[in-house]
Amino acid sequence: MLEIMKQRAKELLESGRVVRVLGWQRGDFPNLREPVFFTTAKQLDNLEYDRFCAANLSKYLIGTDVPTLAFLKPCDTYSLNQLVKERQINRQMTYIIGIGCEGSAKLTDMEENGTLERCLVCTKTVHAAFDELIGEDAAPREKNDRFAGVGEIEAMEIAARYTFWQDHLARCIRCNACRNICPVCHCKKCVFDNTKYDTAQRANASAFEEQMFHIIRAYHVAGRCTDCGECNRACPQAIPLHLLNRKLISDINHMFGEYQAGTDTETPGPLTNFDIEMDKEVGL
Amino acid sequence: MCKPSTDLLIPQVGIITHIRQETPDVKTFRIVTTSGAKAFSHMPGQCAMLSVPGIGEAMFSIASSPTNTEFMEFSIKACGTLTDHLHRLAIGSHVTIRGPYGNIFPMEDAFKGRDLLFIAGGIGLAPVRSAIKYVFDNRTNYGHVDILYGARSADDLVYRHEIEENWASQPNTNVYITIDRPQDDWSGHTGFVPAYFADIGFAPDKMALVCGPPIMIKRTLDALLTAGFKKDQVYTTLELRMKCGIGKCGRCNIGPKYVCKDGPVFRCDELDALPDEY
Amino acid sequence: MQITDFNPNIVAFCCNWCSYAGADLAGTSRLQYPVQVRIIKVPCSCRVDPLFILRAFQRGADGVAVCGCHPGDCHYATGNYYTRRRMALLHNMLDFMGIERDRMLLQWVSAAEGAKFAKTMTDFVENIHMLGKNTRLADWRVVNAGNNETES
Amino acid sequence: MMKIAKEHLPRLFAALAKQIDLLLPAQQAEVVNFAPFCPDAEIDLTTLKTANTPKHFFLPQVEDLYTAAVNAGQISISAADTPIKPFAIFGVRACDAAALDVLDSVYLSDPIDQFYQTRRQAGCIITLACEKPTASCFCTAFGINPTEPCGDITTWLTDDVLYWQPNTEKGDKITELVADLLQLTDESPAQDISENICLPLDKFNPDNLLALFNAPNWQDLSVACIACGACTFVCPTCQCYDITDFDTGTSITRYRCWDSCLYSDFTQMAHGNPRTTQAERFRQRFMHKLVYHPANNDQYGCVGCGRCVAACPAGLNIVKVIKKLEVAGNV
Amino acid sequence: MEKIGVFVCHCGSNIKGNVDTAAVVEQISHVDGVAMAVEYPYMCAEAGQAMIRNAITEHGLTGVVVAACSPRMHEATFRKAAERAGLNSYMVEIANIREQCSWVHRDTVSATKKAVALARAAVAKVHRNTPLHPGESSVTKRALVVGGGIAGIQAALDIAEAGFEVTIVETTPSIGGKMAQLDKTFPTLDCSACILTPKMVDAAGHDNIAIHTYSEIEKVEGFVGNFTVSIRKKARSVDMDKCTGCGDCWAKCPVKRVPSEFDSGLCNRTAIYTPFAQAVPNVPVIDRTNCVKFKTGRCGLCRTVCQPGAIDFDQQDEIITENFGAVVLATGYDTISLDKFGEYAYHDSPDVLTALEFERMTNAAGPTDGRIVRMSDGHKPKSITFIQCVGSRDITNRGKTYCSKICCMYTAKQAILIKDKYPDVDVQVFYIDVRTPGKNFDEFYRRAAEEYGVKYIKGQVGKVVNVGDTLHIQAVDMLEGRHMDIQTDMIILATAIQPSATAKTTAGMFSSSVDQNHFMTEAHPKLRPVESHTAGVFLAGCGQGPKDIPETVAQASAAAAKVIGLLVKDKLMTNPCTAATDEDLCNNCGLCGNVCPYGAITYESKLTASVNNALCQGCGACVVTCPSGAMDLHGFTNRQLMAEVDAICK
Repeated sequence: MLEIMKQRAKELLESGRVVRVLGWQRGDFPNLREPVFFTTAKQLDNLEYDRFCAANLSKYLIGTDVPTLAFLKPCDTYSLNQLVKERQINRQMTYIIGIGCEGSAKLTDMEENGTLERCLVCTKTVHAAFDELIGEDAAPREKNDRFAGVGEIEAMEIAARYTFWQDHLARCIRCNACRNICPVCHCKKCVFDNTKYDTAQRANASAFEEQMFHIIRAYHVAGRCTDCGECNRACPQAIPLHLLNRKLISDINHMFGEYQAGTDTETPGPLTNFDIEMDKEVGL
Repeated sequence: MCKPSTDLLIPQVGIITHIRQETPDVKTFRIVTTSGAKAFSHMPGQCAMLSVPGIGEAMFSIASSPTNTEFMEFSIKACGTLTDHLHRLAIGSHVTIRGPYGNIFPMEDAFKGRDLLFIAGGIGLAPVRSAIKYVFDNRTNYGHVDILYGARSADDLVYRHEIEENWASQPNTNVYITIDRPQDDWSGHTGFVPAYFADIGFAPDKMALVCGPPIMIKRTLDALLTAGFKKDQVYTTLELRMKCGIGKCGRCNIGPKYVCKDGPVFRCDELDALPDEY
Repeated sequence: MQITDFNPNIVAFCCNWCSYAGADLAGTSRLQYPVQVRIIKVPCSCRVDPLFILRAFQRGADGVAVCGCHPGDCHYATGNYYTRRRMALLHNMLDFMGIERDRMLLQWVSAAEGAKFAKTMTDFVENIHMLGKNTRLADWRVVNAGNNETES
Repeated sequence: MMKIAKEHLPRLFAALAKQIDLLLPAQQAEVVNFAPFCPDAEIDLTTLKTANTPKHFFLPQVEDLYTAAVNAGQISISAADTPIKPFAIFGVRACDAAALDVLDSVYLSDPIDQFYQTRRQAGCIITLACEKPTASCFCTAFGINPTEPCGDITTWLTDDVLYWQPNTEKGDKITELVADLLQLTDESPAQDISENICLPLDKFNPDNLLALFNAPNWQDLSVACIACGACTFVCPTCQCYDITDFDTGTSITRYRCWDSCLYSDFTQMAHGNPRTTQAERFRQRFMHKLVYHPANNDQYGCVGCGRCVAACPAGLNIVKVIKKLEVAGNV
Repeated sequence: MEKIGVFVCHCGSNIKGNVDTAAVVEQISHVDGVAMAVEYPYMCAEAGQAMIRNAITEHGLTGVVVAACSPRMHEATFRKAAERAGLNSYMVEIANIREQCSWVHRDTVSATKKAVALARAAVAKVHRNTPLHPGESSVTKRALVVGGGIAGIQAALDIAEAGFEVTIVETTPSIGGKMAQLDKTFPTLDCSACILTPKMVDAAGHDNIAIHTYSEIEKVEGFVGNFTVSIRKKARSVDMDKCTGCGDCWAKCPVKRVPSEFDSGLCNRTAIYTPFAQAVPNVPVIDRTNCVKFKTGRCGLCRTVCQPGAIDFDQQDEIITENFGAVVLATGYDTISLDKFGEYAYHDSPDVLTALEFERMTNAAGPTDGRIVRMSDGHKPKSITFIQCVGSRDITNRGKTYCSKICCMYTAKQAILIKDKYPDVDVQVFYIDVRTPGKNFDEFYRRAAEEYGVKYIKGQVGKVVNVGDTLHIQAVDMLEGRHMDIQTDMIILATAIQPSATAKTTAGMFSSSVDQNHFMTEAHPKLRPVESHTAGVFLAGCGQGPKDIPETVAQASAAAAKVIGLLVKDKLMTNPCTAATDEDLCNNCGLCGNVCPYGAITYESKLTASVNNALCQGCGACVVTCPSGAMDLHGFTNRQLMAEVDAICK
């Protein structure tokens, strides 16, 4: 499959259809893969694709103004669509080769430690956008219910829920990896960095600010989050951030109807839309 | 001997005792401590951190001379949250002040006994003023003084009154003033500082000090070198974002230097060794 | 602090066209409701940013109410439809994180419903009394500073 | 040299914790962090890399400097008086111990940072030798011997014994607190010097400063950087901070908190920014660690702990920069 | 330095009785930025206002807080006072310490504390206020009326009479709408055509009215005062200028079996046709889907017979673009489809008619020349049964939940007309309720029931079966509580009405909204019933909701009055409390545009969103949608509201 990918990339590059190729290459540690733009056929010999290529490349396409080939896993294409919808990516400038995925490896101190949770509960097994496809989907869906974790917390007593999050959020070092890796966190300047609006908070100086940052981070991507799981992968403190996003997704599905962000590039998101009849049921 | 940095991070409270509107967007603030004394001693070129709690804190060069033992003056242009706020303050308002920070113009070394050429653009005259007044107050230690000052318009000339009334009449001193473009009520020279510098034709036998906007500094440096000045005769100041003022927080780091501690004064040949990130 | 001393701090965001007028009507009708309720006027309930609600809790509010026109009656046609969705999500989110549900209230109050406004606020404050002080979503820096202030 | 049977470690920790605030590496969810001792904590002495570094305890993420009360335009200032009690951190690895030297060189050099100094004086570092590096370790490249960590006390853990070697006066004092649990011994722990990792560090000579700064491939090296601060915040030596205010409603608390040179607003001024591209900011981080800091301190600003390798969501790291940076005429 | 003046009103004893105003003044005067604070018995009195004005001048106040009654009472008063003293009126904020404090809290101590908090919040807000200035935009002094029924015609005539140019756009070949199809009107029983036709002629002949029939709205741009509308004039295949309306063409047309829309399908028309004799304009159109020439290329008879040579098979749709200052949407109604109502046997028997079909039948110019006959056999029916609420007030999801409003009355009318013509015919009406609110309506209904002997049966029809040549009705008489099984010769269904199919798209083009039933929504159901949510777009007729002719005409005239009121202005002042985007922060993601009910946000620059101040009404939906805080609302900025929150929580 990798050979076919290289072959196609070289063809498209040489034909002038694209001028650069977004993929992964091997890093300086055995299990390390880094996103990279290839511009020559020779460089493409370094193209790598395996379980360690976890990074969602769609965010790197933001603002692309030259024809760019990108290799996207099925789940990455949802982010692509969402970004096209939000006018951050000019789809015309991209050539998407959808590549099959067998789930990405979870790394603990650079050693493989099973498969990423997001892959185990993956629901986005079909590419939502592509110009051509290479390879088959072989994601190892061991668990079917991606909301199981949300359910577990919902089932807790309120005090336990509070403690659960306090314990986790207390570890937050506000490195912003969760935010910056998120494909749909594409604001020019985050409200948390903006001193002009009295909302800036550079570090979590109090327990409140830990909560504030994570509530608002999740809330601002509500209805836009494709559940790509990058925030969870990026967190150096292993805070289960995906649970916050999934809680919102689960609520959106229950209250406003099933919705998967990034399925297409047109449908308005659930928070920029309403359904007068259905929403009556929501109550409050 | 180590000076504990806590003293340097924790400010004193200062009172604004006098405000002078220099230009439409520059005001000069006179500041003393709550007991009415000068907050600390300093040398020309040094800076202080002024702050309004809740609004912000920033580094400003001290525009008054060390020879003034009663108060310090800061000439501040309104161009951001803190400076806008400072401009809204009235006499009697409190601010916080800490310092002094940074190195100094070589008033007692390289400049001593030499002819001096001060070149400034716009608000860049503020730190230079400290040096100029220091020279005037220690007149015998220095040779001939030339002051070349330019601003966008006549309205943007800071200390205009002081320059015309006081500096120009100092012994063995020439003052040259220029504004960028001609305007109705202006009979003086017009044109940019580097060009005026070339027109005047200074002999390259003096020590020069250049302060102003980055582009003005760059052009003036070129002109100085063309005129035969050596880089080690020319001093300038850099301006970067600063937070701590004591070379720890990392913000003003350029190469191995921390502008807040190792600067802001640099001799031009020293700048050549630094990455071009200022 | 004794529980009997608990004097809750309630912020109510009211839309200009319905709920603020409803609160005014409660006033002109002299309908009493707890004095702890303090109203902030917004043009429409959809102007209420979750940031404001969290901000209020941070600053020591014990309860935050958002009041707007009844769905269908929004002065701006659709504003409260968005409010309804936004607040439903925020409400659940806070609950998910262990913040008491009843600290937040979304209620539709029309300009004619002065009595409903007074009743809503009375009930809300009563609920907040039962919940006690907001400790989970208050900023200890604000709380501490406030405490120091009362001591001095 | 002293020792204690491994099975008695819980007693040792409990005894220490009775007399001094003791921090130990403990499992927290999926990571291991230094956490205050508690009897039922899951203490983990095998994981080399805690998610938090000892830096947290000397240069905390957030530290109040002072409070300014503003009343009708009148300001009064009171310095923060956060009480610092003596404490000990057990299980600090060689790299992290070396990292404190890097921080010391900044914060204890003239002018000394009092906040840091107070914490540094209050804290006792009990290091734990490493036996085997993990995939991301490269401390040996920076001349650090993971089997001989420095610190106030050095310890070695074998299958059944913990060896205990006080190195400083502070270490002696801590040792005295638990002297009854420790036995003197002539044995010394086996010291496997693990293989040395070699990185082409020669080129990072301060004399090459401008050539390195102007290296042609900073842009290429940084292309995947997403401008988060993960590498800087997990780094045991990163030292930059921001100073900012919090309005409590009745006063202003001015505090400092970690900052990252990778953030676009790090050097943003009202009228411009000397580093406008991510490549420039990326360069600053590595130039600082590998060139600027050594130029001033005769030590690298990196200790090879490898946390940044694991933390970077984009797979970037200092090792790659060291290997791949192309200095004109040098590589 | 901010200098804020705080003015505390006693409102006689209304405030002072429950709030220690002196304490409020005392405490608020220590708040940062407050330069002075005073109290006065009546701030709204001229002397109180003078205090404010003088203080602004004397102290050089940069902001004013009035702690008094609700801003809904006197905000405008105090803003004007400030403006007169040279302070921007938006630098004034009101702390509502009467309606929301002194009147609702009895305990003076706590009410005073709250009053201080409210005043402090207002001060905190004023700190962050910025002077705002209403914008101005020009007005194109022309109006567009969409829909050429009675609503559109009336609105156009009224506007034209006031001296403004009006363009009517009508989708069908003639103006006149549904009213032209009606026979008589209730409750006066005057002839519909007799009262409508003169108005159609007036409209056609009016110098200020241009009529585009057989035309549709293609595209709308702009905003109040400045709409640019593209109108698609569908190819008529007949040259309007040449045609004399002689009728030779349709007389010769070989295609004669197209069901006539005008006659509700009761008879046929030709492929080239004018919908009815009084059509305006009296120019036929070729129905290209049915025309042999267009289907096969052969024929062209009409062209041959047309002496003026008006037939033009090559005519193309034409798009014209015009500018308007105001718009009236009068898109009218249709009856619902009866496909889901099999129980009434509408599709099974030709003798089951809708009421609108029956209107054509009773009309002297209709397909039966006004004779009431069974369509199945041409016989005169002996008994006629009306069924009410067919698809109205329906909770089964097949029809409409609302009341169609006109059915009770037209049924009474039709029943009377039958009885008038044929007193011997049995007429009965199955109804749920008979609703007759309206002038002379109940009298009219009672006449039908009492004078004309129309049998009103409260009950619902369960099933209609066509057996041989009679219709069997199974029903329940709800008053008597008995099942009925009756036979009748003819059934007339009071079919629910719904907005015409174009209502939703048309409203959408004008950024105006429709409700769940696709009726256009008015800006306020009580107080702004003829305005849409979009400034400059007004509503008339059944597109906004079911209504009868007088109501329609009244609403049309009301809409016209609104239009005239707008068009007489040379400049429009725009509300300065609008949203605005910070171009340094906005990344053009498009979320804000999704939630704007006014279509005020565009992304034409490709780089950032931009808000049209003339369209924006200042709701703030976009602001909260914007994750980056790039969008903000003047007068209610994030910083202002957060400052209020902070101050109020203190």
